[in-house]
Amino acid sequence: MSGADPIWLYRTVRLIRRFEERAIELVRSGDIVGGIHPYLGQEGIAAGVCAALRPDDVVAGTHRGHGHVLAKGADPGQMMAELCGRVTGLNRGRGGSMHAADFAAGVLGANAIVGAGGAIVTGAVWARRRRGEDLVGVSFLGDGAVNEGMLLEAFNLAALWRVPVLFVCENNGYATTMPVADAVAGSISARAEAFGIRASTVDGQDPAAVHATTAAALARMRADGGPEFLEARTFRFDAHHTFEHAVRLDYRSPEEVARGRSRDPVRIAGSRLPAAERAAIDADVEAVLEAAVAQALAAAEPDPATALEYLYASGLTARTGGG
Amino acid sequence: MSGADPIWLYRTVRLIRRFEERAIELVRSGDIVGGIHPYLGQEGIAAGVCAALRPDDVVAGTHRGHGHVLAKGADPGQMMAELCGRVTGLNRGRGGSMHAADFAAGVLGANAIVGAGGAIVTGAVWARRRRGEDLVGVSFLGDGAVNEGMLLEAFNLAALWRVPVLFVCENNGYATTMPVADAVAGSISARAEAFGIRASTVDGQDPAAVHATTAAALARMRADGGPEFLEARTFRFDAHHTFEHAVRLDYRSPEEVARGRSRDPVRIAGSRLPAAERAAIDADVEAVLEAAVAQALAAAEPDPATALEYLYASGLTARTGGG
Amino acid sequence: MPRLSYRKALNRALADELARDEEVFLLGEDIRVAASAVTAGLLKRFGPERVRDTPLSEQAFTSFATGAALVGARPVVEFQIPALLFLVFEQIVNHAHKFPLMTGGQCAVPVTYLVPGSGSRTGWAGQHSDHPYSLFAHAGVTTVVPATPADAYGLLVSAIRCDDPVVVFAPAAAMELRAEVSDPVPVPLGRGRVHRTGDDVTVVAVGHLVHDALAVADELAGEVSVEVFDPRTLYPFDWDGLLGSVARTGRLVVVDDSNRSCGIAGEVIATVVEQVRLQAPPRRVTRPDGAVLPFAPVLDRAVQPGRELLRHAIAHVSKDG
Amino acid sequence: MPRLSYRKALNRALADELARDEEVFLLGEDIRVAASAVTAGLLKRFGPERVRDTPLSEQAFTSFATGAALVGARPVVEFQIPALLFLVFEQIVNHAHKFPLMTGGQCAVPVTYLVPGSGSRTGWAGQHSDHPYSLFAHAGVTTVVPATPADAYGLLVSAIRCDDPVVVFAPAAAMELRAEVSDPVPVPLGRGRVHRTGDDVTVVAVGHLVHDALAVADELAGEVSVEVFDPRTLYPFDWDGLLGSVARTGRLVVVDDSNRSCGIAGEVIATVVEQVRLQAPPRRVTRPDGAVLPFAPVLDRAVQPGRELLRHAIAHVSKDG
Ligand SMILES: Cc1ncc(C[n+]2csc(CCOP(=O)(O)OP(=O)(O)O)c2C)c(N)n1
Ligand SMILES: Cc1ncc(C[n+]2csc(CCOP(=O)(O)OP(=O)(O)O)c2C)c(N)n1
Ligand SMILES: [Mg+2]
Ligand SMILES: [Mg+2]
Repeated sequence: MSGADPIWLYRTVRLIRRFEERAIELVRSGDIVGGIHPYLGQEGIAAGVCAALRPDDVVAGTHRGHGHVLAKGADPGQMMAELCGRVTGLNRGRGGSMHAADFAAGVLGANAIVGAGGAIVTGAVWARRRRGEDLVGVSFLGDGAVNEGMLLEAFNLAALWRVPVLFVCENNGYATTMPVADAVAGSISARAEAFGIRASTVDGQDPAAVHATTAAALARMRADGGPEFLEARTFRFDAHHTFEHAVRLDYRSPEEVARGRSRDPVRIAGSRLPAAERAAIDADVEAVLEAAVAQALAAAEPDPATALEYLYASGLTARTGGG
Repeated sequence: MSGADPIWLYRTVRLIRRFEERAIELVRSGDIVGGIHPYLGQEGIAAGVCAALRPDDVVAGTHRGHGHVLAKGADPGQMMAELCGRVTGLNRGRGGSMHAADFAAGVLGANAIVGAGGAIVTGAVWARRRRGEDLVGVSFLGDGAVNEGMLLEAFNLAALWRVPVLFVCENNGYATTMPVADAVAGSISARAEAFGIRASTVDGQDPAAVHATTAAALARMRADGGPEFLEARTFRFDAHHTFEHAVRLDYRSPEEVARGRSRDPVRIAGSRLPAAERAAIDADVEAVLEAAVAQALAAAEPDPATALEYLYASGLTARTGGG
Repeated sequence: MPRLSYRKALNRALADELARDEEVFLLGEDIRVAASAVTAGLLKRFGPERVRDTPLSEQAFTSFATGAALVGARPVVEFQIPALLFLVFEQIVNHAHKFPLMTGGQCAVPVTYLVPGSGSRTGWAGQHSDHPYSLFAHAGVTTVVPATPADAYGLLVSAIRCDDPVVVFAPAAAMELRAEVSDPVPVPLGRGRVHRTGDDVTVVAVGHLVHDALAVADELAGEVSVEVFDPRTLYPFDWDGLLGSVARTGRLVVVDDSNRSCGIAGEVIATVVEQVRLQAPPRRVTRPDGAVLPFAPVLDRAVQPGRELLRHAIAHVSKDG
Repeated sequence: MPRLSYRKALNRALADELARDEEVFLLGEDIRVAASAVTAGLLKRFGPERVRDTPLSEQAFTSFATGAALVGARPVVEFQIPALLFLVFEQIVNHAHKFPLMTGGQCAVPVTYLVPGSGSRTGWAGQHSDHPYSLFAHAGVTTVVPATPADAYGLLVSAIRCDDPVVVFAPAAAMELRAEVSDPVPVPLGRGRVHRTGDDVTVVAVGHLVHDALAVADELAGEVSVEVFDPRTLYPFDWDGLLGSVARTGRLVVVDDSNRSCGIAGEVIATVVEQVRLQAPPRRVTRPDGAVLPFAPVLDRAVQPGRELLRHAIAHVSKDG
C-alpha cells in the first residue's frame, strides 16, 4: 500500500463503494442471504487507516466490516464469494458478511458482536511482538461500541501493557437508531483518554486526512509502543442493515440524511485526481467487481455433508444431531 | 443517623473495628466457616459515607462488605449470626459474609462479584424515584472494580439517565495482591470523569472528612439528580481475606504495612472525643458485640431439609438431586 | 376469528401488561423505533420512561433491571440477539437468579428477558444463530419457548407476572406464524400442551419445531399414531404432563433446536427413562454437539434438526421394541 | 514412590509446558504471588512476560488470550472463581469456540481456561460455589474434570497442547488430594478411566465424586459389584468406553456435582439408553435443579450429591429389573 498516494486512496474508496452497491444488488436478488450492514459513506476511514498500515499489521473489523477487509487487502472476488456463501469465499462460505476474515492479509475478521474486537487484536499484536515482530494493530469500532464494558476493559489492557493498537472509532452518529447523544455520557474521546490513551479526531469523510492522522499516530505507536485512539466523524449513507430497506425505521430525517450524504468520501478523494485518471480507475474497479460477482455466482455452494467441517481445529469430530 | 456527629462517627468506626476483630476470632475458632474479607483500616469510609445518608437511601456493598452493612444500620447481632450461618442471621444463614443484606435498612447486599453492585443500585434508585421517592444510592467498590467493564457500563447508565448514585471507590492500593499502578491505566477518577461524572477525592482514614465530602456530593445529587464519584484513599490493615492468615502472600512490605496502619480511622475519630466519652462508647460497643456473639453462637443452625427454601420467590419447587 | 401473528402477540402482551401494571417497563436496544417490531406503538402509548432505549451496555442494563426488580419493578429486557444472553449470563444466573435464596427471602427479582428471533435467522451466521435455552434450564432459570401466537401472548404475560426471572425465547422460525386467536389469555408457566393426541409414540417438540412435528405426524398418520407434546416451558418442565403421555404411548422421540450434549432433549429422555419403562429405546433429534451455524444457507440448514431426521427417528422408535 | 498433591500436579503441568513451549504463557489474577498456589514458583522461573498478572478485566483478558492464540500462542488463563466463567461465557463460547468454523479453518484457538477450586468451597456461598462444567459440555467446548493428581497433571498438559479451547475444572474437593505418582505423563483428552471394575452396576462419577464412588463401592463390595467409570473429559465424552462398561453391567448410576436439569448426568443417561437396553431404570445423583448453594455449611452440604444418596441410587438400580 502506497501510503498517502491519492490514487490508492481513490481506488480503495471507489472499490468499497461499488463493492457495497453490488452487494446490495445481490441482497435484493437473493444471492446474498441475510443481508449486510453497508459501509456506504464511511469508506474514507477504512481506506485512510489501511493506507498507513503495513501488510504485516493486523486489523479487527466490525459487523459493518466489508470496507476494513477490502482496504486491508483481501481479494474482492473471494470476499464477494464469501457473502454469497460459496466454497471459494474467504471463509469457504462459513462466515458470511459479519465474519469475513483473511488471516493472510492481516484481517482477523469482521465481528458480529459489538465491542469484541478490541481485546482480540490487542492479544494478537502482543503475542506477535513477543516474538520480536514489530507490527501494530487496528481495532475498528462504532460509536455504539464505546458503551460496551468489554471494549473499555480492552483499552485498559492495551494501555497498561503498552500494546500498539489504534482504536478507530467510526462515529456515524448512531448505533442502529440510537443517537450518540442518548447513548454516550461524557464524550467518546474521553473514554479512551481516561485510560491514558492519546486520542485524536479526524474528518472521516476525507481519506487523505484520515491517512495523515493515522500515519502520525502509528509513527508514535511504532516508536514507543502504546495504544492510541482515533475518532473519525462520518455518516452512514444507507441503512443500518439492508433489512431497513424493507422495514422503515424512523430515526433520521431526510434533511439530516441529505446533509450527511453531501460530504462524500468518494467524491472528495476523486476530486484530487485528474478526471481521466479517475475514469480509468473507475473502469478498472468496475471490471474487478464484474469479475468478482461473476466468479462468486459461478462458484459452488458448500456440500451440506461438510457442515461441521472446521468446527474443531484439533480434529475432534462432533456427534451429529441424530435422527 | 446524626450526620457529622463525632460521637456517631466514632461509635460506628469502633463498632466496625471490633466487629471485625471478633469475627476474625470466630474464623479462628471455626464458628465462621469460609473466612471473611476484613474491613479493618477502612472503617472511616463506611462510617463517613453512611453518616450522610438517610434511612431510605440504599447502598450496595462489596465482598469486603461488613462495614457498609453495619454503618447503614443493620443489627450487629443479626449480622454476626449471619456470618455464623444461623437462622437468626440477616439472611437466615443463607448468605454469609459476602452476601449479607438488609433490605429493611436499605442494604441491597454485599456482593461477591467485583464491580457488580453499581448497575444494581442504579436500577433500584431509578425505580424508586420513578415512584416519586427522592432517595439516593451509594455503590461501594474497590480500586480493582474500576477495571471491570460492567461497572464502567453502569457509570454510563447512571450518568445518561441522571440517577443519583454516589460511586465510592475505596482505594486501598491493591486488588488482592495487584497494586493499583499495575492495574489501572490512567487514573481512577478519570474513569468516572470520562462519563461526565463529577469526581472528588478524600482521605478515607478521616471519617469526618469522608462525611463532609459525601454530604457535599449528596447535596448536589439530591438537587440535580446525577451521579457522582468519590475516591477515598485508604489502607487495608489486615489480610485481603483471612485465608492469608494461613498462607503468606508476598506483596506488601512490613514497612508499607506499618506506614499504612499509622493512620488509623478509629484513632482519628476517637481523638475528637473526650477520653471519658470514648471509654463509654468503647464499653457500649463491647457490650453490643458480646451480646451479638453470644446470641449468634446460641442460635440454631438451619435445618438441612430447608436447603432450597427461598430459591424461588414465585413458590416454584425445585426437583432435588435424586438418589 | 381474528388472526394474530406471533410477533403481534408478543407486542400485545407487552402492551397489555404495561397498561395493567405501572411497575412494568421495557428496556432494550432500538425499542423506541421498534427495530424488532415487538415494541411497535409502545413508545407513543407509554412514553420514554417506560419504553427505554439503552446504550450498548448489556451487562449494565441487565443488572439495572435486577436492581429495579429488587425494589418492586417488573422490567422486561429485550435482547436483539440470542448470543447477548451469553454476554449477560453472569448477570442473570449469578445475580438475578440467586438473589432470593442468598438473601434468605428478602427480595424477588421479577425480570423478563425477551429474545425475539432466537435460533437461526438464516444468513446471520455463527454469532447470531444460537438457541441457548438449555443453558438456562440447566441454571434453573424459568425458560419458555412459545410455539404459537396464543402461547406467545399467554406465556409472555405470565412471565411478566412471575416473581422470578424468566427468559422468553421467541424462535425466529415462529415469528411470522399467524393463527386464529379471538381473545388471548395468560398461559400458566410450567404447563405443557398436547397439540395432537396419538397412541404409538410421544414426540416432544420445542418451539417452532412443534409445527414440524405436527406436519410429520400428519404425514405419518396412516402408519403411526403420533402424539405431539409441546412443553412450552422448559424449566420448570411439565413432567407430569409428559409422563402421562409417555405412559400411554410407551415410546419417545424428542426434537429440539439446541446443541445435543446436555440439551433439553437429553434431559427429557433421562427423566422419562428414570420413571417409565419404554417399549423401545428413545431417540432425539437436535443440533450436533458444539454446533456453530455456518453461514451458507445449505450448511445452516444442515445443522438444524429437520423433518427428515424426525421421520427417521419416529420410524426407528416405532419399529424397535 | 513420591507423593504428588493435586495442586502440585497442576503446578507441575504448567511448569513443564512453560518450559517445553515458548508459546505457552499464563494470564490471571494474583498469579505472580500464586494466590491459588497453582502458579507457585513460576514467576521466578519464567518471568513476568509469561506469568502475567491481570487487572480485574476478565472479559478483556479472556479475549486477549483468544487473540494471542489466533496467532499461535498457547495461553493458559486462570480464574479464581467458577462464576467468572459466567462473566466470560460470551468470550469463550461465542468467540474462542467459534473462530475456527466461522473463518473456514483459517485459525485455531488453543487456549486453556483453568479453574482451581471449582464447586463448593465451603463457606464461600452462593456466588463462589458453582460447578458449571455442563454448560461447556453443552456449548461443545472441550471440558475436563480431573479426579486424581495424575489426571490433573496429564489432562492439563493435554489441554495446553490441544489446538482447541479447553476448560479445566479442578474441584475444590480434590485440590488437597495426594497420590503416589512417579512420573506424571500426558493423559489423552476424551478418554475415560475405569477406576474399579465390577459386574453389577456401572457408576459414572465426575471429578472429586470419583473418590466418593470408590468409597461407596468398597463399602458395598459384599452386596453388589460396582464398576466406577471416571469420564475425565466431559466433552468430548468417551462414549465407547462407557458403553463397553454398561453393556457388561446392564445397570447405570451417574453422580455429578452440577445442577440436575440438562446436566452431564442426564446426558450420560440419555446417550446410554439410546444405545443399550438396561436391566433396570438408571438413576442419577446431582445437585438439585437450579441449585444455589446456601452459606450455612449444613445447607451447603445438603445441596451437594453425597454418598448417602449414591448408596441409595445403587441399591435401587441393583434391586430393580
Ligand atoms: C454486543 C452487541 N450488542 C448489540 C448488537 C446488535 N447490534 C448490531 S450493530 C448495532 C449497532 C452498532 O452501532 P455502532 O457501534 O455505532 O456501529 P454502526 O452500526 O453505527 O457502524 C447493534 C445494537 C450486537 N451485535 N452486539
Ligand atoms: C469479577 C470478579 N473478579 C475476581 C474476583 C476475585 N476477587 C475477589 S476480591 C478481589 C480483589 C478486589 O480488589 P478491590 O476491588 O480493590 O477491593 P479490595 O479487596 O481491595 O477491597 C478479587 C480479584 C471476584 N470476586 N469478582
Ligand atoms: Mg454508529
Ligand atoms: Mg483494593
